[in-house]
Amino acid sequence: MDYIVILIAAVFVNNIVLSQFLGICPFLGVSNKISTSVGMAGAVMFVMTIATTATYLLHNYILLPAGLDYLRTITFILVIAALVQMVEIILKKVSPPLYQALGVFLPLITTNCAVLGVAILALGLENSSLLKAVFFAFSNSLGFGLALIVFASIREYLELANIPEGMKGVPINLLVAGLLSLAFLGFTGLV
Amino acid sequence: MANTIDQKQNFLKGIVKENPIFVMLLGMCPTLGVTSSAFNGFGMGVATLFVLLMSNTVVSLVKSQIPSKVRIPAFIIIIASFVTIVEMVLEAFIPFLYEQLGIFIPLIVVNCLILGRAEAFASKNDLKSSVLDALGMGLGFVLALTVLGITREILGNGSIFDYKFVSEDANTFILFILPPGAFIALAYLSILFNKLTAKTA
Amino acid sequence: MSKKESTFLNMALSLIVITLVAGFSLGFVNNLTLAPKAEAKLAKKVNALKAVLPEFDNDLVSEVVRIKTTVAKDSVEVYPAFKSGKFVGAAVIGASEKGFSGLVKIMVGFKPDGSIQNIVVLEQKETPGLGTKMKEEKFLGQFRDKNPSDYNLKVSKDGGEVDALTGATISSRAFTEAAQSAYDEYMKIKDSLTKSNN
Amino acid sequence: MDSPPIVISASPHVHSERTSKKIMYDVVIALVPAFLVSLYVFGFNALITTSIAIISCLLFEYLIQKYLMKTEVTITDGSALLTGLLLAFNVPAGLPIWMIIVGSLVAIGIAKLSFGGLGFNVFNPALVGRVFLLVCFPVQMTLWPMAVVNNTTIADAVSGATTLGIIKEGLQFGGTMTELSAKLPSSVDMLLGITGGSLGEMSAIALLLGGLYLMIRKVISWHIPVTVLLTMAIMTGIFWSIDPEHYANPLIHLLSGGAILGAFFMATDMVTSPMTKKGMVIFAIGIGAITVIIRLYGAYPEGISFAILIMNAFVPLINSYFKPRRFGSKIKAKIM
Amino acid sequence: MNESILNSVLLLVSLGAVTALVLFVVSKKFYVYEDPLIAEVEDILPGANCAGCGSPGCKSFAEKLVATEDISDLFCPVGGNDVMKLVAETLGKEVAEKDPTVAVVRCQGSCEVRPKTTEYQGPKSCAISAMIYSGETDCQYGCLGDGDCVTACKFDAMFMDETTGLPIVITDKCTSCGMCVEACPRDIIEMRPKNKRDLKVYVGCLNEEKGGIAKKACSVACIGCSKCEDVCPKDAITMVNNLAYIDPEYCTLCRKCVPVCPTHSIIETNFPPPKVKKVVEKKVEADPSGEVKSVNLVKDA
Amino acid sequence: MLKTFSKGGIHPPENKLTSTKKIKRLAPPKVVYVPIAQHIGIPAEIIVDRKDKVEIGQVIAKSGGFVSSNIHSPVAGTVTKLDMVIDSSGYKKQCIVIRTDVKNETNFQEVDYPLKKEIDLEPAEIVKRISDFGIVGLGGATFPSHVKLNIKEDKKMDCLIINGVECEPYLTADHRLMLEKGEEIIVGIKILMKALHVHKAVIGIEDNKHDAVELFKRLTADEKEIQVAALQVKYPQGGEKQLISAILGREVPKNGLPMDVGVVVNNVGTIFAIYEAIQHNKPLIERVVTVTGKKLDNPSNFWVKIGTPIKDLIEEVGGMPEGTRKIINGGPMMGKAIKNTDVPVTKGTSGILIVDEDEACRGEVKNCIRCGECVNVCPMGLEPHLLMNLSEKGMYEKAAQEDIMTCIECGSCSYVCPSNRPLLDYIRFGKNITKNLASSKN
Repeated sequence: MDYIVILIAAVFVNNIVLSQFLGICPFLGVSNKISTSVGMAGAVMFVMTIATTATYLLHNYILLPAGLDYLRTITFILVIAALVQMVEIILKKVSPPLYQALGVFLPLITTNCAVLGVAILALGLENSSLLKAVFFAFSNSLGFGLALIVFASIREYLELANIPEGMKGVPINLLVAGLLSLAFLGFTGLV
Repeated sequence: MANTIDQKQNFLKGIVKENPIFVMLLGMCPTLGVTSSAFNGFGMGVATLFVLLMSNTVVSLVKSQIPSKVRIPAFIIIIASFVTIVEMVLEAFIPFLYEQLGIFIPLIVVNCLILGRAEAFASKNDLKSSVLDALGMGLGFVLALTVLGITREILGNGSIFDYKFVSEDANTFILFILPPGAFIALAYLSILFNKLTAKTA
Repeated sequence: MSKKESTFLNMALSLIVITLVAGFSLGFVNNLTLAPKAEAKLAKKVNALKAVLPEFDNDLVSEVVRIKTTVAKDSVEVYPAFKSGKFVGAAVIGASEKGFSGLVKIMVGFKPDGSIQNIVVLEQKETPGLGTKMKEEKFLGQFRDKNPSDYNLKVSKDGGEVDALTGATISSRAFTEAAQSAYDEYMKIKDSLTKSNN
Repeated sequence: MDSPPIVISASPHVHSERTSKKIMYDVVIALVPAFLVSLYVFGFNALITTSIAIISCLLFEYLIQKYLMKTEVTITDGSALLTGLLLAFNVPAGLPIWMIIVGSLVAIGIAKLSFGGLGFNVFNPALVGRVFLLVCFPVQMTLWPMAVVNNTTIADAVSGATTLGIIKEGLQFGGTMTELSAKLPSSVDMLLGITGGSLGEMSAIALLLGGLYLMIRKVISWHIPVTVLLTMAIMTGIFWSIDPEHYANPLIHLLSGGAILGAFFMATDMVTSPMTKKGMVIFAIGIGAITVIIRLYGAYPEGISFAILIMNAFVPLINSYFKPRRFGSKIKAKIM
Repeated sequence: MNESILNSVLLLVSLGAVTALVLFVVSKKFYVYEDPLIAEVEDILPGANCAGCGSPGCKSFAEKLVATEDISDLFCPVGGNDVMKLVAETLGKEVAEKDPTVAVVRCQGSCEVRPKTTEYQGPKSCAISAMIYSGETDCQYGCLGDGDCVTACKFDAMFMDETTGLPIVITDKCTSCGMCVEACPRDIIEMRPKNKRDLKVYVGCLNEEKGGIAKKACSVACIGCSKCEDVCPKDAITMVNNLAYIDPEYCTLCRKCVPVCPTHSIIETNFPPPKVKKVVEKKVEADPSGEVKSVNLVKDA
Repeated sequence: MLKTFSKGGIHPPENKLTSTKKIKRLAPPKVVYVPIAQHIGIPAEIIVDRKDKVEIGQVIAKSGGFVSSNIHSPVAGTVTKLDMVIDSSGYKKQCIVIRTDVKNETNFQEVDYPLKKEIDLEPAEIVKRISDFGIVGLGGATFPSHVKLNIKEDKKMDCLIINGVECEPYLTADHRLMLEKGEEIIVGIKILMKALHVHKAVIGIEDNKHDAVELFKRLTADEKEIQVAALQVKYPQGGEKQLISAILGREVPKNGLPMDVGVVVNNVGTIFAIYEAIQHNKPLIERVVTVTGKKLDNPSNFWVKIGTPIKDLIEEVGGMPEGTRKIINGGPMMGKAIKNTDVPVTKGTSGILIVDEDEACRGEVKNCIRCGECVNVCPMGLEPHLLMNLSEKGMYEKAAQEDIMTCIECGSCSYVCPSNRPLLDYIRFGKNITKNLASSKN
């Protein structure tokens, strides 16, 4: 039951992008096409789950016992950065098309606050366990993916609309995100 | 070498022409996340300004000593160190703000603004320019966050910096201190900003 | 300007130097801020306790009594307060999950006779501008010096005496429920508290 | 040459009688019965609320198009009128006038014109206006005037509760349906509309009548409304059959709140609903399911507005996945 | 030293070392080469992505430049010679200098001189109306007036003159990218050398009909009389299909052809105002519709 | 329930004003203008010169390739010039101008050949003659008929479909032809069946031409191999793919041809022309043209010589009415608006429609309200609103992915659009560009 609650909370109620404001940069950046956003969502899902696993272990088995939890931020970001760079290098070799599609945004995952944010938030779960933390990360990345893909589809649709000159680009995207977030307010109280 | 006009430019561009929020869209997460009140926005802005200033300084100082392959990890460590310092100081001395800003303090690390400036500017320019750049960008960030915070607080809570100017029971547009309001307010503020800068330019 | 070449040695060296410096300075700052951090944390709790209880002189935080109950998820914390060895009241943490957005956690200070000294909201995620108004004096004030035994801790809509927050009946209900649970707990263990220190 | 020159244009050279204006006015006509009922029930308040909403919507559209966007003014196409009318239908009668105006501004300015005007908006403008108001002013937006038959006064609204509100609060604080049933209006009252609720959402019969008119005029197809209601009925039916003490029966769910108004008039908004029949069914299932989930577990007693907005966001995605089958292609197998 | 500080130093250093090692190994194992020159060249290019060079964007043009041995055929019209020189320097290759060119509109068929005989209804786009017929006038060679060229111009260097219904090129803004030439379904826009002070002489008509028919459709049409061909001292003018064409390669801008044209369909731009010469004066009188005025507009803009 | 095609379709008002008007033979005009590009494909090559005397039916321009067709002189007379004349494409095209010899009697003979049922020619000869005699599809597309009959080895044909649908509003040329030349058409069908080696033919007629359905049912009562299919009235049933879907329930694959499902479709007019060519050695020099319009004094159906200027036809029906705003060559759904009445009748001219202000002018274009009506009526299962937007914004690659090339340009989308959007204009434009892009890539 806990897991269902975590899933629903992460995907709908406290959607990481729409109500927690994490990962806004890639959300606005990599969402001009559905296909790219699917790739990005996949990459984030992958990185986020792995990163949280690593950081959770790091935190609970090294930092805490050593009394060094104030180094949380710096160690986490190091681990994540290294991980992302590794993924990038490997992807470039293994799947050039995917690498092309995600282009400059792969390094952005490093500075994707969603990844670090979720890694930190995962530590604060009630009755936390490794499995729970990882599931939490996975659920959040699902939430991220959902928001990203829906947003991308709306942007693709708006490409054909006659958006007023001043609204074009960032403002309209923010507005769509705002209205999306407004709609998601309806899920308040589900968990 | 850079003359004074250039230096002035380094400082000023961050505030208007290349405003990190309205123009360059860097560091959106804290921008949207903590600006439910003017004070929070301001506090976040200052914390970021501090980290930006320090990291730009240090990066500019050590830039020639770092091989390009490990540039980014090195920068990240430098930035993360300063963030951790900010985190600890806030927790110790301004616990109220620490609580309000919550997770967004450690997340200063991943604020694209800071890494972006370190990468794009400080790693290529001398100390003085880097400091000025950091100050300009940081102030631009503070400015944007505060303006957004003020807007949202006025609309959503009927107050500025916690000074309430409407009666207790007045109806305010609560939406603006909720998540959707952040997006919507920023959307229209950025239009306004573009309009204003377009006119002055 | 000259850049160092990216040889493995250079890379490793520069990273090690940086981490070395970073580690040192962070450890240093941590040592500096360790005490103030702990103080700040403590101060928060003490401030809450001070706000809800009459004057006291014992070390409340260390004398906390945890009681397993069925009402809340975790155990309920009760802080008995004494002044010169005399029981002057207790702070009880009450919670309700029925808030608009879930958990509402409050600290209720009771006088020995069971009447409410004061209430402080510890945690809530209610709608800003509506439910959050439970923190304001206008709402909290109506509980002060009321004894739940003769003061019906329910919103007026449900036949109680509490004036609900405008537009946030659900939040108000959760609040009263939390207060009621705190009161129930307090009544249960009140006697043991007064005795324990005698 | 005296007579105007010969016209050259590409084929086709004939055009059907249908115009978008006619479609808009058909919807307006379909809303008339429900409006009459609300006039009967809420009296003068209904008239004021509705006219303020319509006038301010038209006015905002005019002002923004003329002075901010500097484009052609299109207030005569009937869409702003319809937005105003639907907005009014979705708020309590007697809502403070300035709030209605704010709602209209949000609906027209933010939800519609910011996207470029009619046809480009992703979200239903009237619902964005309504949800904005609901989030900002939950007190006023849930202050339902009591249904007083033949009300002709502008007196202060007497607050009543909606069916869903009673159920939600009752169940949350440990009541059972049997206990609550006494407080609920009878189904006949709900059918006729003698109950609390938003201005235009109470009378199931009047709304169904309007919906039927739209279907006959081929403005809407049956897919969305029927699927929404069916999904709701099935889902609530399952819960109810498991535990009738803690879940209201499907009939109550269908007749209460904005279910029928939403299903027939809000969800079917052409601009913000899918193009293909298949897409419509998916869209409608989503609305029905989310509505039920919000009603049963969410913080808000009524969720159809949110449900429609959420599914609005999915429409572009639905449209790109559920394409009409191309003539001469083997059954589907096409994504994006 | 304090233990906590020591711990923190130890942890960070070891973490740093491990990360560096892992990354080093991975980057060696999965190495992919990309020519750094491409990025360098792309930096030099203007980044307008106008496709004037024939490549879909600046990035792909950069790739092409790097890949091609002899780049003298490749040219970035937006950046011009300066950019190409820089590119050549970067790549260590030779580059041919090109005369700067500018777009000219070879039609003077304003509403006044070329009456409309039909009315077009449909999308306001030359390309679309050209698909269904020859245009609202009786000239099937001239400007359609729906402004596809203006829409195509990414540099705001063109606009439609409302009184004449013809497009006008703002020569200072024209980057010679050729988008307008491509956009025009009638091919009435030509890239011609800019010359000194933007002096140009060219035939402002493309009508291949015989004289009478052409003249009936448009009073300033080239009627194919060959008078200009006869006076040209450099044989720069050729007559094909009842239409004169001035080859810029041979034209010396002597302007002998201008006064002899009976329908004033030869346009001269930016020459100093006529020194009270009879013929030119007559031209101004005879043609109030303003092909000279359009030149003034260019200057104003 | 009558058969019809599976997807989409519309019901424009029929306005068949001339369905009871017998086809009148028009006297040859004084001058005929015979364009050399009257068919889809390569224009024919002129083989006569100025001042040449030509006989009626003499080849004056020779087929320029495989997908091309011979052109014959419709009159006996003298070639006066080779000129450029505006044809229905809206552009000036090469024409052979022939002055009719008023003294030559062959020009005025009322040719009513006796019915000839026996088919003497062998299949190969039939195809050859169809090619030689310049027969092209008379339904409007003017696709050279012999090309259609050249079946690739690997395709197995099993059915010939005769298109007697005439789904275009106003037009009645085919309808009248069926009523008046029913028996000849049956012979024509048999000729084609022989040429194609098929043993099944179906005549598809929409149910609004009830008399024609009845007539053909009677005529084919004894014919086992020929059936008559009465079809529901729905536009664009006359489209090949739609007609096959309606009659046989087969869907021609995307980007495929009718022969991919074993079918050849021919229009009744074409069938009649084939009959005359095979049985009476008459090349395609005249055709039935409906001249119609609500404001005309006497809308009629005519036998018209190819090359007759349209103004002659308009004279014949009582002159151009006041307030005419548009002259359409063809029907209102797919016909082309023409610039003036000098435009000559060509092999593809099935009707001339004269309309006034009310019908001619397009309504004001409004924003798309995404009602989905265009998607509903598209017989090809496309999304016209999307295709229009894509080609308007220049996203041709995406448009190609969305199957823009399969559009049959029936105009149903533009017809129903409540916002008067020029859907087909843009789609046609997008198709053009996409085609060019595709060919430039190859």
